[in-house]
Amino acid sequence: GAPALTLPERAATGTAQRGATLRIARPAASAAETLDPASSLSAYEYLGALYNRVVRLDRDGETVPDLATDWSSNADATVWDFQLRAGIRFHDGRPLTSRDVRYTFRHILDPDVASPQAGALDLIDDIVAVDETTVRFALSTPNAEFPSLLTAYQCYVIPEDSADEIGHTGIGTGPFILEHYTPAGAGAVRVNEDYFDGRAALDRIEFSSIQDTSARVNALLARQVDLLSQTNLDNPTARVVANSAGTTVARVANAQWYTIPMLATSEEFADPQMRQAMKLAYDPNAILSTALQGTGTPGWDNPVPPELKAWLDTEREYDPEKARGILRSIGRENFSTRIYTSAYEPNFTAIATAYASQVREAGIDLRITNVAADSYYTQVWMSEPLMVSYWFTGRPVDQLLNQIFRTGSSYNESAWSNEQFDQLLDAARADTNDTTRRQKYQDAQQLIIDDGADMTPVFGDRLVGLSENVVNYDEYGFEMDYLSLGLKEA
Amino acid sequence: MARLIGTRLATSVITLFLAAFFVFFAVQALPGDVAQQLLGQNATEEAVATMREQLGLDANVWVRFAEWLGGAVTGDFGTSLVSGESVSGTLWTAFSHTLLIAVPAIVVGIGLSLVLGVWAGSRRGTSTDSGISLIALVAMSIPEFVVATVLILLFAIIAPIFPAVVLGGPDASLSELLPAIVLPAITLVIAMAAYIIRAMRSSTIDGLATEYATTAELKGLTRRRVLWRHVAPSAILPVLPVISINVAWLLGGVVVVESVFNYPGLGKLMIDSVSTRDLPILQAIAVLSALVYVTVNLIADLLALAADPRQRTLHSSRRRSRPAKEASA
Amino acid sequence: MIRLRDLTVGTRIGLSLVGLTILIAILAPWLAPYDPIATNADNALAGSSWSHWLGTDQYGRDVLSRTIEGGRFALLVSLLATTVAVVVGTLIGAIAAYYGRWVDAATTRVLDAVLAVPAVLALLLIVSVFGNSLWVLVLAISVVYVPAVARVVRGATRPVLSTGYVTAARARGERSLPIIRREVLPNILDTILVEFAMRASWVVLLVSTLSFLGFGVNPPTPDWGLMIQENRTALTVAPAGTLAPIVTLSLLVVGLNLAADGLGKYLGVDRARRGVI
Amino acid sequence: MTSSTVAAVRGLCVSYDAGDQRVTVAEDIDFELTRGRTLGLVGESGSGKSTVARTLLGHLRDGSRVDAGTVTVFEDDVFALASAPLRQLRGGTVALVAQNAGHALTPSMRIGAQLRETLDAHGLPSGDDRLVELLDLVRLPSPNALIDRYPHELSGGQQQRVAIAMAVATDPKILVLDEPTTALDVITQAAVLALVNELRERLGMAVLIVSHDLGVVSAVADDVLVMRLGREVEHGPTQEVLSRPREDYTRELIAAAPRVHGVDILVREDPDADVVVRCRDVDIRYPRAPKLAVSGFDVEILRGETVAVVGESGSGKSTVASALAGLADVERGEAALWSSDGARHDLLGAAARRPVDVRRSVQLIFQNADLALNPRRTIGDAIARPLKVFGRASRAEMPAAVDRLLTEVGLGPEFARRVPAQLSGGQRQRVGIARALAAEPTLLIADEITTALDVSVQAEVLALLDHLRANRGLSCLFISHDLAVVRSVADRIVVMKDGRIVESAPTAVLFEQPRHPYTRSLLEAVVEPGHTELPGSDADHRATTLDPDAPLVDVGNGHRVRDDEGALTTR
Ligand SMILES: Nc1ncnc2c1ncn2[C@@H]1O[C@H](COP(=O)(O)OP(=O)(O)OP(=O)(O)O)[C@@H](O)[C@H]1O
Ligand SMILES: Nc1ncnc2c1ncn2[C@@H]1O[C@H](COP(=O)(O)OP(=O)(O)OP(=O)(O)O)[C@@H](O)[C@H]1O
Ligand SMILES: [Mg+2]
Ligand SMILES: [Mg+2]
Repeated sequence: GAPALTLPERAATGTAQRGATLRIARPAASAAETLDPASSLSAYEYLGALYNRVVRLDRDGETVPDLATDWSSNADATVWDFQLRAGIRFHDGRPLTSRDVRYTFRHILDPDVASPQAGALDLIDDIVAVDETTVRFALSTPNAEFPSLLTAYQCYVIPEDSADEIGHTGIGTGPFILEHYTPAGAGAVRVNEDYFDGRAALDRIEFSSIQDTSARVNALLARQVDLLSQTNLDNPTARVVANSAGTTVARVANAQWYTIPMLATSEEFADPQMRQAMKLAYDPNAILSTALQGTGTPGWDNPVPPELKAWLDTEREYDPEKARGILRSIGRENFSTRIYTSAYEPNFTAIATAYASQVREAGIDLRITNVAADSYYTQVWMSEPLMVSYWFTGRPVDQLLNQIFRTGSSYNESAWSNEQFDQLLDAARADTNDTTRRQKYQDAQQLIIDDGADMTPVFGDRLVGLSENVVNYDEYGFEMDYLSLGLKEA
Repeated sequence: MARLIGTRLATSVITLFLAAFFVFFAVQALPGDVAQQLLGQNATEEAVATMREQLGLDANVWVRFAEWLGGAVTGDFGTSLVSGESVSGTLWTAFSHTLLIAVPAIVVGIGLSLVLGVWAGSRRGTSTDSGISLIALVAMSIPEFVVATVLILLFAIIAPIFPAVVLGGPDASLSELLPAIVLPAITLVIAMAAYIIRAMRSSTIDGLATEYATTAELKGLTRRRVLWRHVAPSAILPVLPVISINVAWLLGGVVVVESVFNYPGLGKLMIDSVSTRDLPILQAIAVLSALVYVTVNLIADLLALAADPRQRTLHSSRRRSRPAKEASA
Repeated sequence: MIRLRDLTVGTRIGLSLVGLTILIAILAPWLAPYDPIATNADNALAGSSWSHWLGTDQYGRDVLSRTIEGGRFALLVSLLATTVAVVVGTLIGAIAAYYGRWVDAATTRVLDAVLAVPAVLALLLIVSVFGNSLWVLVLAISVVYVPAVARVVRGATRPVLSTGYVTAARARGERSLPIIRREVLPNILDTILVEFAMRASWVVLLVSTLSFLGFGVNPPTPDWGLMIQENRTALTVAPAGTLAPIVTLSLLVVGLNLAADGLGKYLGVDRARRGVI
Repeated sequence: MTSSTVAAVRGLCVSYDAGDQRVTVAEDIDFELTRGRTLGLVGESGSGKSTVARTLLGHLRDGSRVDAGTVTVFEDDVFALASAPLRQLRGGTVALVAQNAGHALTPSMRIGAQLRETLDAHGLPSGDDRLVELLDLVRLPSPNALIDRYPHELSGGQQQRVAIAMAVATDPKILVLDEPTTALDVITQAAVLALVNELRERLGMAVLIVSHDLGVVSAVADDVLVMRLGREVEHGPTQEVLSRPREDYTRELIAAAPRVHGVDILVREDPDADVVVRCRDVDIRYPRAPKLAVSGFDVEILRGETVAVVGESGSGKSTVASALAGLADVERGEAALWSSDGARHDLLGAAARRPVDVRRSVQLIFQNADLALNPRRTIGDAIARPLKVFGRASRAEMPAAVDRLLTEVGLGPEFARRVPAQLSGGQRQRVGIARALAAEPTLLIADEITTALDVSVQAEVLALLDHLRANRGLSCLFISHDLAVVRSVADRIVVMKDGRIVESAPTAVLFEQPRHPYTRSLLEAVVEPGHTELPGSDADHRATTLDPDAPLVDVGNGHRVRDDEGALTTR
């Protein structure tokens, strides 16, 4: 009989004890990691504790206020004004002004910084500090979804002229103040008593970096830490953690968006029919149950997660026989190739394994090839025809589609190019009417499902290991809820 | 005698130089452009060229070797490609951490295994002997990662006596490291003891079978005195290389153990640097390990000189060849 | 020929363990009750039952089948790598010893320098750069072990070179290679055999360590080291997934060690004295 | 058992486990040891002498056991003793001097410490003065300095004396000497034996001396027990047994023992024979060695002649042999070989660079038969190899040629398929000879070919060699450290010391009129059966200092002597 993987849906809630210290273990990005949010090597876990963004996403993918209270645009959505909250101070006591915001985005757009968000924001023509609390963005093309682009975690606001030292000072406006920090080492933050949104429940958070997944889990089981951040536990581990005394597992629903990009420029997958066969041949439900033991949602090759308002609710057909027929008709019967995977993320191999065993029914033979985690995204990604990849969900729909599916985008991992799709996105951006704009985004999703080169088998819940003492753990929109996170009252 | 030590020192230096040479050129021969690696796929050609220049990659390879070697001799291995920090600093921290687990492991491991080995050898054929031999056999047949995993399960999770991992990373304090060295050190002791026990056992058996051991016994000496005074000093000679190989292996970075325990030592630095292709660090680790290897061998040679009066006068040192464990992990 | 009944019990147990493992590895496709890579979501992490004697792993794959097939890769790599290392090492060692003087001195220095570079570092680097294909692994491991083998062989060759039969061959004016082949090799064959068995046991451990560190075989290939790595966190929930590969791996290594010990004793002393070729 | 009987062995049977069967080492051995008297235990190697001797200390090798009989020392059954009294007996009442002192002293301990612990173990005073006294007793020079030396810093004879000092340190009642002189040269041997006799008289001990050498036993033992295959062959007063042996085996032993005195010296001078090999002023140095291994070596070997080279260990005998065979480089000098057609070939180059014919013409037979044959190849293989290399037989003729050679050296064709391990030492040596003969050489170099053999086997091999020399007209360079061995085979003898020739003469001349003091002391030190007197030589006082520049002077009759210490003037 199937063992029930009884994982609690959500972490315990309750009153947090005051004055507590929480210990978080995290995987370090690299020895070169930094606290500069704009960098591609930022120490992600610290950012939400130390900084704020102008606007952020809420649980439903909607843009909501953070440092800005209000925002508005002109009629064709080419000029956007953001009104900042008054009286906010950085940790070093300096007041937050529109100049800091201007500086932050200039910093992101600085080519020397090579920020991953620079591409998404390169439509910004000019940034003006209108007055102390108003900042204005002038865009080169209309974009009705512009505020959502500012929710990325690279867009945390840093003080003016701090670029040189921000990497280790971590001075922001956030609920916690940096105590000390070593790249790829230990660090700690203490509570910001003057936080504008109220004092956080915890007094202090200690971070330690543990690269090896099992070592991280062992640290939790041995009660050396209270929470494993950013770690998606694989299922057996999650079971062990859930069943061990003192530890439990929390889920962040659909946090991991798994993809199987088929390189559209490759000989194997240049043919749309071929790609269609690869999709028809597998059942996302089977992947969900085999690889993730049901902890997630089937994707049906639509990259937009169900949480987003713009989600297109449709289920493409699953028919291995039809897939086999297509393969036969294009002379690709008994198609065989490698599918690459890596220990980079604990579920990659499971998904590759499950996918390969699914498509066998259509006569497709996939040889799973494991590649060292470190070279996976430098040597395999965007160069091998077939692999497993993933993204975090929690980006706004416009950014999601533009960043990952638009022709020529540097994150377009399948190198798919569809003119009609690109035009649809442009049209959506220019459309200030919410309803019709959403329709355009849904049309774009249908295009991806029909012609796209990226398969989205599943959205996986992120399984987070934590101590039973942790209360009010929650995470969405690239940020842990650091305000209410706490330890149970003794 | 002094000349003998002089020759040994000279050969050690040659070995070290050759090792450095190999390491440098092997790393140069790796496919792929370091500059390209660092900048990623989307880097422009000019950027790569600038980077190459910054790294000095466009200079003649021999010139670079000479410069690198010159730096290495003075303890300067350049800066890490990843963190931008001085390699020597990083290396020294990691090495001192490794020493923290290695030295107790070496002291306890060698002492314990020599005693067990002599004990088993002197009671050849008894149940004591079979017991010790069996344990040694099993210990050398179980991979370290299994031992480490089981130790963590038993002594960190089920009975939380010792920490399972080190949280502090490279700048962990001594007070955090001290309790954390116990389990890794035990793992290392188990991994290395088996070979020394076996070597010492068979060497003791050989020693007991010598004419001089029989003669000593027939002089009316107690068995204990025969064993420790007559047999053990010579019996340890063939075991010295086994010990030195194990010690070198242990100090050269115990990759598996350190990665399981998240222990911020040389082994972990090595595996992290392999992942990030941090070549200056890797080169420095290789040279440091070679230095350790050479030093340990030198010490073993000198100890052999001390333990065997014959070697002090006979210039043709008789090479003993019965290595037990050469870098098996 | 080696006569079985002359071997000690330990040696016989060792040889049987090794033989059995090899046999099982060869016959694995016929022995394994299930396809070792077939997943079954509905039956993941199951305990032992009549249909799955050792239970299943996280993907619902049969642990018994995976354990049965799990030695194939490690054995194949070990066999090939050990053979290459021993053959090449023997040649280098014998030639260095034969020519002596500066050839020997130079070879020894170079071998020592190679030995001084940590083996794991070399291996990890090679594998991370050139991938983990069978031949890369085999060559990498051989490179690491050649110096060690060469040193042992050199040590074993030197006393042989001072014997009368080698002197006689030299006095007859025979060339170096025929002397090494006809007179030296047969007499260090015992050393080489024991060396082989010993190296093989280390290579098995090394291969599984590499798999454990994620540098070895690719999933979903069943492999003991990889199985331990994959299943060890579930040790408390489904112990068989971890224990089965640990036990089989250790038995193989114990077997190789016993065989090496026994053969060493047998070949070193008894074989020559009994006059059995 | 009389009152002076200190130990008695009665019906002793000892056996050991070999696989599933028991092998008997000693069977029904009986003897007594009497105070002040010496019993000699003789017999060939492996006959069980050591085993029996060591039972007096209650010691058996691992795996052995006493099947029957008793060993009593002063009324105590030694095998029934508890461990404390047994330790008292060992080293206290009965002391052992082991076979090879070089191996019996612990290498990692200083001489003084080893002596001291023996005294300590038996509760005797162990001050430095006592140690010095003991070393003095065995007449070791500068005992004060010796205390701090390690065993390897002593010569073989000195080591043997230390071992004896250690044994007598506790004033034991019984002294067991297991082949105390086997590893020593004749001169040292004589000195050690004299010392044993003297100590026995002074300390009033009962002595058991084990030896395979009848000469040794004859010189020191009052009674003798001859053993063979673990059994007693003959037992009685030495005089009687040696002069009127009752058993054939004893007679054989006596006959085979090499002698210096009283046997005929063969004289077969054929001055017209052509020279086969001539060496002039040859210097040989090993690579990087500071000192010459051989200097100014001169020799001339005629066709059909046997020239012996004699000298103590390290005197350079083997070096000469290797140089002639092309295995060691000659630094200076001339050496030439004349083949039967009268052509002259240089004998200076390395073997690999010599013409095939020269390589074929010079053949070596090796000292240690164990190492001379490749243990992994059959006898047939070993003999066929030179046949093939030198093209002496085609592939088809090979088996027949091998059979013929085997028969010629007295082995049957059936040996061709055996491996060396299945042969006895004497048989192996014959194979070595057959292998050398296969090349059809002109010159045979025999390097200590009989050293490792028992006397009786030794005699057979020597006879074979002589037979072949006569039949095939072979010239032979015969190397030995034992003058007695060469007496019956050599036409001429060259005596070497420290790499130089000290005397060279026709055999008869050398034995009858030795001129050089070294040669003379060698001759005097020889012990042989029937001579119950010990030679009056003392190893420590014969250290003849050789003058490196002294010339080799021809005194006529082909007798040449090095002019050392007035060797030529004092007669
Ligand atoms: N426990 C044992 N195990 C194996 N062989 C044994 C054992 N005890 C005695 N032997 C054998 O018994 C024989 C007699 O040995 P022993 O040493 O007494 O002979 P020996 O007359 O002293 O010979 P040698 O002159 O060579 O010293 C030898 O062949 C020896 O190998
Ligand atoms: N291969 C070698 N290298 C250096 N020196 C050597 C070598 N072989 C022998 N010698 C030295 O040359 C000298 C003569 O040695 P050689 O072997 O010729 O003596 P030997 O008379 O044959 O002695 P033995 O009776 O012990 O065989 C000795 O001092 C020895 O140490
Ligand atoms: Mg003996
Ligand atoms: Mg010699």
